[in-house]
Amino acid sequence: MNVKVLFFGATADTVGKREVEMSFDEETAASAALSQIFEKFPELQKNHGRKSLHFAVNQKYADDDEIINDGDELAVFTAVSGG
Amino acid sequence: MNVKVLFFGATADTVGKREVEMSFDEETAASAALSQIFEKFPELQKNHGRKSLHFAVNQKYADDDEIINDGDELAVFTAVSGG
Amino acid sequence: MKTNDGQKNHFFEITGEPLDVGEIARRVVLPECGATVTLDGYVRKFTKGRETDYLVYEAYEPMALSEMEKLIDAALEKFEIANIGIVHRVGRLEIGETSVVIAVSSPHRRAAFEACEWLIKELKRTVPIWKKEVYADGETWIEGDSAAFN
Amino acid sequence: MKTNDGQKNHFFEITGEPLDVGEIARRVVLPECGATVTLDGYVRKFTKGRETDYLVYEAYEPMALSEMEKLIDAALEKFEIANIGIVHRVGRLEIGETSVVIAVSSPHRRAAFEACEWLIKELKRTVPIWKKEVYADGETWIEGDSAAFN
Repeated sequence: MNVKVLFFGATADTVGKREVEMSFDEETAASAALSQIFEKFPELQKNHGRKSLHFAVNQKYADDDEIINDGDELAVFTAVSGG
Repeated sequence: MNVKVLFFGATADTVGKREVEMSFDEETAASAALSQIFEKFPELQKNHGRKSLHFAVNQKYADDDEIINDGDELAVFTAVSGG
Repeated sequence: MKTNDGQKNHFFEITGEPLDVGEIARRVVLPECGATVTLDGYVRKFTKGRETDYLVYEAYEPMALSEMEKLIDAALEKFEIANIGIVHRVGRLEIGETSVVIAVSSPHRRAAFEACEWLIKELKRTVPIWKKEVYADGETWIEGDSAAFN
Repeated sequence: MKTNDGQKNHFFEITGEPLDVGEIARRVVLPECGATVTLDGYVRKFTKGRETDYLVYEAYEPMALSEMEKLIDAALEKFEIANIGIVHRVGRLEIGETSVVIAVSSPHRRAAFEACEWLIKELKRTVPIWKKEVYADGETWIEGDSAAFN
């Protein structure tokens, strides 16, 4: 299945892209998807570390075990700093 | 000695004036001056009562025993309600 | 007008003209600050279920300005804030019109919130300004809380 | 845009245009209210002693708007307030320019102060917007406090 993966701010600079299409197996959990994103962009894990990254599925903060579905939008970013 | 006595808001409405000149003895304390103001305008005491009236001497809140001097400005008003 | 140093520019004013809350809020901005907290107080339509037609504010102006200045000095002592502006309108005010604006800027927002809230509480307690509520069938000078003062 | 009832008109927006704090503050005024508390957050010249040239804000816009709406709903549950407006600017901002305005109106001021302070704290914790500080000799994306989120 295909998922759109978005990066913002520091993660976009690290990856050098703001958006990529990735293919995951059915029933992939968010944490497993993140591991595959780290394989594709090792500098993401290196520069930021897993603990400082947050992810959202379809514009909602997601837990590690949230299941990703075909056509979902996954976003990976550092702790927010607006305001 | 002569003192300018000012009224504001409710006290001005009660007295029907915003400003009067009054003559007090030398070394009159604010509380004694207020008694004389009550004699001159009995409706002031009747409508408001001593406890709900504040007074200021030369634009500063004054205690009962503050001595009033010639040329001072005495103001008599109810608890403030601005803002 | 009172100036604490070359940059800071506290202000306290009484005016018969309509207040522009945005203009007052921006007037306290300083380069070392990051936040301004502003209180905009205005005429409410209903007070204790009774419908207000309009309000009239009256000030003992020289004393009110002097008390505002004291509040600014006290707030600068009490809170880690940079710049303060207080403007109060007098005369007749319609529903929704601004009677008072207090704007406080600071490097960090917490102090600005605290100072702004403290300033409006103290202003309502000490600054000699009074309001008269005018209804369809009468009017009343509102009396503040004497106990709060003593 | 979210409307709670015929009168109330909460709003939450992200824009690339300069913010007008006064316009936003007055947009939340309602006849049953008497006070609006507004936070104006803007670009500070110095952060930890380092001089900022300018800031760049970036938002994950659809999620940021959705998180702002959640904050408004939560604040309305939590505080006795009437109307809320939140506007955040994105793009390049110079020193002193407003990045965020939060305006809260209420019948009585205490709740507006509390809600406004709570809203900015939560916005900084949950709404997906990031800022990059640009200095004479480099730039850094600022990272929020992850611990605050978890």
